[in-house]
Amino acid sequence: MPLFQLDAFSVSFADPGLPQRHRFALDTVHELSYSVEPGETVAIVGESGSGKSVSLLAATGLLDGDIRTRGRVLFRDHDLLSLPQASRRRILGKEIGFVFQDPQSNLHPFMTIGAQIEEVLTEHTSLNRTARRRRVLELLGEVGIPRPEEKAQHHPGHLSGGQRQRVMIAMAIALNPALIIADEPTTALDVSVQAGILDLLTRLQAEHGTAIVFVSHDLAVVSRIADRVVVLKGGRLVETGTRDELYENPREQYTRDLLEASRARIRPRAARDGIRIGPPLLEVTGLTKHYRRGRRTTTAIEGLDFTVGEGEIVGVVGESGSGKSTVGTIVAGLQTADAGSITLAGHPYPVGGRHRAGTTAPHLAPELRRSVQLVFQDPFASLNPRRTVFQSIAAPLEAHGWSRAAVRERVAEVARRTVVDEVLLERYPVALSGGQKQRIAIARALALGPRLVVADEPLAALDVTTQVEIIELILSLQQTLGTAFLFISHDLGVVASIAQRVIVLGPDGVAEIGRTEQVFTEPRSEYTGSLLAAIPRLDDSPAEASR
Amino acid sequence: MTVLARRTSERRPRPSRGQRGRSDGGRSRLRAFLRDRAAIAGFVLIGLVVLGAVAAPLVAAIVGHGPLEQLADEALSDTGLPISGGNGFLLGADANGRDVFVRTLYGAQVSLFVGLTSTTIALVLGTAVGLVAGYVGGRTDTVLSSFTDIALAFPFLITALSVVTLNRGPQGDDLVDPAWVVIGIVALFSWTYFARLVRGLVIELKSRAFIQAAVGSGAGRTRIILTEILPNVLPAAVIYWAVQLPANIIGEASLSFLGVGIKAPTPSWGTMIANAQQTGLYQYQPWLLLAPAISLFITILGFNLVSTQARRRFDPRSSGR
Amino acid sequence: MTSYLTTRVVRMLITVLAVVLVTFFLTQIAFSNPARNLAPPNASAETIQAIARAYGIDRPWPEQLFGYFVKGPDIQGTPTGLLNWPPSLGYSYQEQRPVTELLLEKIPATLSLAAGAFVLWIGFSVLFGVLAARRQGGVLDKITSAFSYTFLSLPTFVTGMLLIYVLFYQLSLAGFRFFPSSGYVPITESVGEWARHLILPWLTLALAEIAIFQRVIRSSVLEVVGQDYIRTAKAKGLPDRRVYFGHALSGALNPVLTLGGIELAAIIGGAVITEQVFGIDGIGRLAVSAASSGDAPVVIGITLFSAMVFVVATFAVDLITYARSSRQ
Amino acid sequence: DPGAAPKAETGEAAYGGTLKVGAIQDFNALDTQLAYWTEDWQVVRLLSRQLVTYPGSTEGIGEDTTVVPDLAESWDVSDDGLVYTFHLRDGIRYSGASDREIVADDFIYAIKRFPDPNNQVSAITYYNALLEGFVEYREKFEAEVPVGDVGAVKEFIDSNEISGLTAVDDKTLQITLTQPANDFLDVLTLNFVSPLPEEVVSQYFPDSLEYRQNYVSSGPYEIESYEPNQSIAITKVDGYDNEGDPRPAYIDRFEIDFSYSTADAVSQAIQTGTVDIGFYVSPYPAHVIQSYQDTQPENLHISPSGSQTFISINNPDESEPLTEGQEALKDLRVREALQYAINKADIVRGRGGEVSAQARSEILTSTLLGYNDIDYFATEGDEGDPEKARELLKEAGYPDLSLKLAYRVSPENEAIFTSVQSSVARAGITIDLVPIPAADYAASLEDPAKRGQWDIAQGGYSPDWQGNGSRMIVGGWLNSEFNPGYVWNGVNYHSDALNAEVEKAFAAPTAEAAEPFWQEANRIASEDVAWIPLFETIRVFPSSDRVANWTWQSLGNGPDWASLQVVD
Ligand SMILES: Nc1ncnc2c1ncn2[C@@H]1O[C@H](COP(=O)(O)OP(=O)(O)OP(=O)(O)O)[C@@H](O)[C@H]1O
Ligand SMILES: Nc1ncnc2c1ncn2[C@@H]1O[C@H](COP(=O)(O)OP(=O)(O)OP(=O)(O)O)[C@@H](O)[C@H]1O
Ligand SMILES: [Mg+2]
Ligand SMILES: [Mg+2]
Repeated sequence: MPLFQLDAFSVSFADPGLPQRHRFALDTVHELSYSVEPGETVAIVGESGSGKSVSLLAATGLLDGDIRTRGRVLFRDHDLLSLPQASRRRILGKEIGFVFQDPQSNLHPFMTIGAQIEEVLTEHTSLNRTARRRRVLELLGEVGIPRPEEKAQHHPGHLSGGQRQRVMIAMAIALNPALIIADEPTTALDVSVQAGILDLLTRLQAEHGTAIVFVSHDLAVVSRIADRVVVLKGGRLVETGTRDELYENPREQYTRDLLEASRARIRPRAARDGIRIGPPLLEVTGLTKHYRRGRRTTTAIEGLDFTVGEGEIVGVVGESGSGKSTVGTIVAGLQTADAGSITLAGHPYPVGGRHRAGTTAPHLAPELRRSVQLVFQDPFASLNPRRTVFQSIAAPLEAHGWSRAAVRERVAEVARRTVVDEVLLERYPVALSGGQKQRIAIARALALGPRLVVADEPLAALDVTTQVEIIELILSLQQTLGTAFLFISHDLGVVASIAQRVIVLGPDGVAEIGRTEQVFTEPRSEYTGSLLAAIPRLDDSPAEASR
Repeated sequence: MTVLARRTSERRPRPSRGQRGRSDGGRSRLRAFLRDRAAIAGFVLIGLVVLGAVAAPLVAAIVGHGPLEQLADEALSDTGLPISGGNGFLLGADANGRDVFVRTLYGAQVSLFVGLTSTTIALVLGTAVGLVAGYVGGRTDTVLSSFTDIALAFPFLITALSVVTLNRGPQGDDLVDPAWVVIGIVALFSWTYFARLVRGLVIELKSRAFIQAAVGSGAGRTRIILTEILPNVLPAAVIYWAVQLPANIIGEASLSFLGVGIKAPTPSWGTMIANAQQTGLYQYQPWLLLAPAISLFITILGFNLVSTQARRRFDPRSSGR
Repeated sequence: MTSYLTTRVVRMLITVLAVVLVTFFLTQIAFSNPARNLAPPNASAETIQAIARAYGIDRPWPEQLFGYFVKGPDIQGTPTGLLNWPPSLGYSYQEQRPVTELLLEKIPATLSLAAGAFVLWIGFSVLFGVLAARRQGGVLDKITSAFSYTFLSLPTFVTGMLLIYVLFYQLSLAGFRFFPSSGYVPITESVGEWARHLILPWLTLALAEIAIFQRVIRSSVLEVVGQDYIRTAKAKGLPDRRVYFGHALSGALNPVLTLGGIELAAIIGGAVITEQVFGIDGIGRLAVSAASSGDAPVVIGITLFSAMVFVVATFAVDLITYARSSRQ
Repeated sequence: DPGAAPKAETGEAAYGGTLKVGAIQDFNALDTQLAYWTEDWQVVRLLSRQLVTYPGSTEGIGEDTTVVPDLAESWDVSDDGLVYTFHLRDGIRYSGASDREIVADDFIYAIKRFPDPNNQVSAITYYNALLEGFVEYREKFEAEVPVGDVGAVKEFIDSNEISGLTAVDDKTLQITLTQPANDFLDVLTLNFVSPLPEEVVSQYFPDSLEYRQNYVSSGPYEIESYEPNQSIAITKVDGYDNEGDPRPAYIDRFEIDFSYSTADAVSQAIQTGTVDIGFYVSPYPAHVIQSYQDTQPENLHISPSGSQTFISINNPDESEPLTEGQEALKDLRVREALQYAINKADIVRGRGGEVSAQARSEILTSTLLGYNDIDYFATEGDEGDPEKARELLKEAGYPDLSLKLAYRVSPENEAIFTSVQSSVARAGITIDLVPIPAADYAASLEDPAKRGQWDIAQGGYSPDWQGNGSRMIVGGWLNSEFNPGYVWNGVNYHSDALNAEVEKAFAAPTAEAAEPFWQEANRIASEDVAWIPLFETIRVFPSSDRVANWTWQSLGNGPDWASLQVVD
């Protein structure tokens, strides 16, 4: 008998614009059926918005709001949908554990992690206080948190992302559940951290025989852990099969597309070599930046030297906190360096000194301002939600005093270049997909015709298919406009596929700078090597990963 | 492992209901908003109140009672008790033989005028201060925030009581219309809330990427405040406006209760309520209290319904709640 | 932290000082002839002048300002000036007593009023705010929002009057005499009587505040309820009570605290009217009589007092928020 | 008078019990030298005795006019009417902060305190005009004693004498006047001349909190506890012997609760039996009176009071008028026009109808000597005659008169004066209302700097005593010799003819002889519209079932607490 089974399960959301009786018009999950055997790992994959999260949350009753569900959700022999709340509560947390995507937002910010784990024990067991405490420490140790006694007293804010996710896992396994539902548990994490978490999950599974439902849009990650894979699209089941069947002989076109996109993303491109790289455009020497907060000083970057040639794409990689964004914002003129010298096409940047009120941005010469622009990581935050796409793209032009007619023309031009459909121009960001937003952010950056664009993790928030679109766009801009990019990413695969040169920032300063092929094939620093080893690949097998 | 996680708290917000796949989110939201039953009810209520205020002279002409006219013969018993209906007095009369219905309608003019004007002044002033303090930061922020703190620290009614005396010229005339004094005082004591709210929002917004993008593109400070930040704080400020409005209408009433509000015999809901309370006549003629109180209730309800629904529909920050 | 504390304290002092200064000048302009109040009724113009001269009320403002902040003339045996020890807030023209003494005498009543109302107000707001948020659009939500609109549209003096009318007058006529309509009994005299006399005023003050606060808590809990960590709590199989009153509430506390601080200070303002309606002899009642009779020293003294309450309340809130945020 | 039917007839225990009183405010003054409000007098009468007094009357306030012995057992008056010799009773003692015997010097000390700059006794005007040596004494006092120094006051009083006052011995007090006064005994009924033990009261500022807390009583009651603005408990002096005291002092204890906020709140408390009577409530709400009349008339007590509410006129005699309104008001026709324009019937109705007020156009009220009972500006049903007013204004050349009317802020006054405002509008007169906070009111009207701020103003009086009390109104407020040059109580009036009549009335040997002169003075002032009388107040008091033997007194212009009884 399967442990967990969806049987023709459908979810619809209410459309508030519709009359009360017919409001459940937004069918999100359609007649979904699959099952999970005890001890098995089933991966649910699909592009963003395909219903991965909604189906699982609705099935376990964790999706609140105006929804309607149909079909059956069986856990052992209980139908979770018709079970009274109280009995369902006895299953949640005890028999089914959850690990969600973003450990930062999924832990209560004002409770110590010890208390948050202990709560599960208090609720579902009759252990006394000391026994519970002991078990909490045991759990923390089990998931690999160093110095459990001390960390149990910490609030989530004081832990690293990886540690937080380990806390989530500790909570999920506290009562040795039969099933763990993990909704993109590693998407928010660094490659190296991601590897650690995946190892932990597989190890626990091996030890306790837990079944896992593992949601991800990253086929590479999935390939490392799944026994079986369920592919979703638009809320419908596309196909399902064992890992090997699916990866080697995908039956459906959609699955093939997904796999292709995953490969394409990190495949070095032939075209790259054809690029002609001009003389140095950006010259940076001895770049140093410290952040002062109260009495504490953080050194974000120290003594960095590099150049970016005309029309060149230079990748910046490195773990979180290594100073990637700091370099980006300084080059984009949003803050000043403390020391060093930076010139762009001969124009020097101010170093140190005063800022414009209200920002940390220095006064830059207007021609310098026009020459460099920035594209941010999160397309959701980088567009003003209250301005239309047209207004957003036009804003820099207006700021530089362009006439109305000229603005109109220029916006149309960059929209064309960035493949932004004209009908989108009058929309507000809320009505756009992530990929569209990122393209618009790029369009805005291009509006003034910059010679250098700093792109700070422009892909991190996008799903695989969309990532490919944006990569294509950047490459085509490089080719047609000769725009240079400083491309910041923690995703080495992507950088490998588009950058001519790579800057690797290690934990204690610059690890190495070099041509892409050289860095990726014969890394000179140990740190680069360790980064490379952590990248999940589509053809990793679960067996290899867990040993 | 020394690696810290990136902060991704809002990386992929779940889209709000019904917005994906629509050709134009904004307009369809507006349409849905205009179809929303609660919002419609709110508009109807506000419409009623405005209609009442506008139609007051007309009603006065029809029933033949002016708002200040004392019709003791028709409306008071020999022992001075007002009728509570009849004789052409829809809602009866007050202790001076004035038509409560007509006065309530005229009261709408004064109350709405005082309430709307003072709250709007407070909104404008507070938003301006909040924008500048929040965006410019540093010493400017310290100064403006201290200023806000100082204004907040004044006990409203007590200071108001002393301020009102200032409005008497050497000839005993009011230097300015007392309604404006009330408006001024109420505005003076409510702009601070807007300033605090807006400042907080601005500080939060300031670090957002789209502001950084605007800075990076070379936009000036004023431009950023006006075109990038203001549109984002205005909705919240306007919603707060609807919350503050009844409080301000009641502020006027409280001043009247203490004898320093709108000058007698001009009717305002506040003075009418205060008067009903002070004479105790409401026990005999309930409309004295009910008419202005219900009007106020309707007004508040109207504005609140519209503003909460508007927020539900239009504020991208709220997930439709 | 210590430097944060010192700047905070300095700012608090500046705020209070500025408030006192403004009020000082305000009363200087607004109250033209304070000596008239010091003089007995029917005193002649000469006497009034003599009084003004004796107490320095006719001096130019810089001198009076100095007198207020540093050291002024003794008035009927009372030293004046803040630099005296203990600091003297001056002498009340109307009550013919030292202001400090007057304030100290009235503060317990006002504090009792404010504290009790605060407890009721926070208690009920939290209870109903959270419950309303839990079942948004449900029956309780509808009832509480109707309640909110009602009390938002009723000034406190009307609420007070209606409470008296129903709970005192009608009940008493019906032979049930539990609620007194007015008066104040010090807690030192009898705790029971103290509470019994304050129930209606507490309710009056609290109802208006609950009307606002319940909504604030509701919406800020709603904001939090959408947060992922609430889903986590549910996923742990916790009962609703724990989810809402434990996790959601503590997450929603920041805006609640901020507004709570401001409102707690504003309660002094609310007390003006409540004390007036219920004849509680506290700061508020004193304030009204002082302001309407031009008793400048008392007006300044009370303004100073409430400004201090304000800065201390907001400071406390800031400290709590700071402590909470430093844990994040 | 239905209210006067006392329940004492049922023969219930007359003595003992506690009377609970609900008050809207604390006393304005409790010091016998400063108390000058009718309500204060109701209580001061319990706590102090005078040489002579009125006994109270169950008939009505105006009936309480017979002077009877109080602390003085008897008195002689010299033939020229200038020297009064009072013989004090035996066994009279203070209670409260002193319990020594009361002696003649204590009266002299009281009068010697009158000019204390910290004190300023209102009654000083009577003594200025009548008491030998008082003017000199007062002037010296004012010149030598600074404000705010109790020590200096005591020193001056101890070392200066008033020639008209002599303590012949402990039990004999002699008072010498500068001119005969047929109302001197009436003047002495006022609490200003109550005995005070210097050794106690000289330590405190007059009427200060300490004074009140160390109150020395010469009456049947003493203060047991006092919390300012909250409550006071007044109890009968232990073993008090009211032999020879016209105050029967039936009740053992009075508890006054000052914490009520409105007349309505007090009414509710009376109706529910929480308190027995109200205090500082004027008037009771119309619906309360109506409901008492309908359901329990026996608990409603009604008496004409002789008090009047009027509109005074700011037409300064000496200085130039500051406004056009003040200029216009110099014209008699304009003042008459106002008389005709106002609809007094409406005002009366707004006060609760005929039971609470009566429209008047005469300066003196019905309880005073000199009342003519003539309606000088009679109109149909007292509703006014706007046509006539219009004509008068046209004649006078002020067809669009515009006036500023100052009044003391209160809901009752607002009702009266918006009614005035709306009724004179019928005659084309525009009135701007100038509401002035209560505590500032008297000072504002008297402030020369603010004289341009009002043309007409709310005014009112309650006779200090009834009957022969016209001296205060016609002889005091309107007599320009008595009240020279400045606005007093908002009144400013000058008429030689009136001054002459007043002179004659003062000179008359007895009240009866003075009556025609008061009548004439009253006619002159009324016809000349010295002020615009609106109505005479009828006092209406509801009480709880427990109150019996309702008795009126002239001095307190209300119930005589010392004669009330409680039955349970
Ligand atoms: N509250 C809601 N109201 C209406 N539609 C919703 C709501 N929440 C989610 N949806 C819709 O349901 C669909 C599925 O969303 P879901 O979150 O399950 O996607 P997902 O596959 O988990 O994507 P991701 O990889 O981005 O997490 C989306 O199209 C989304 O727009
Ligand atoms: N405004 C700031 N104030 C103080 N410290 C800061 C600030 N911004 C960044 N830092 C610190 O500087 C260091 C470098 O940060 P930076 O944002 O450049 O890293 P990053 O490589 O971009 O990391 P991520 O991959 O997480 O984006 C980090 O230790 C960070 O904590
Ligand atoms: Mg998801
Ligand atoms: Mg970064």
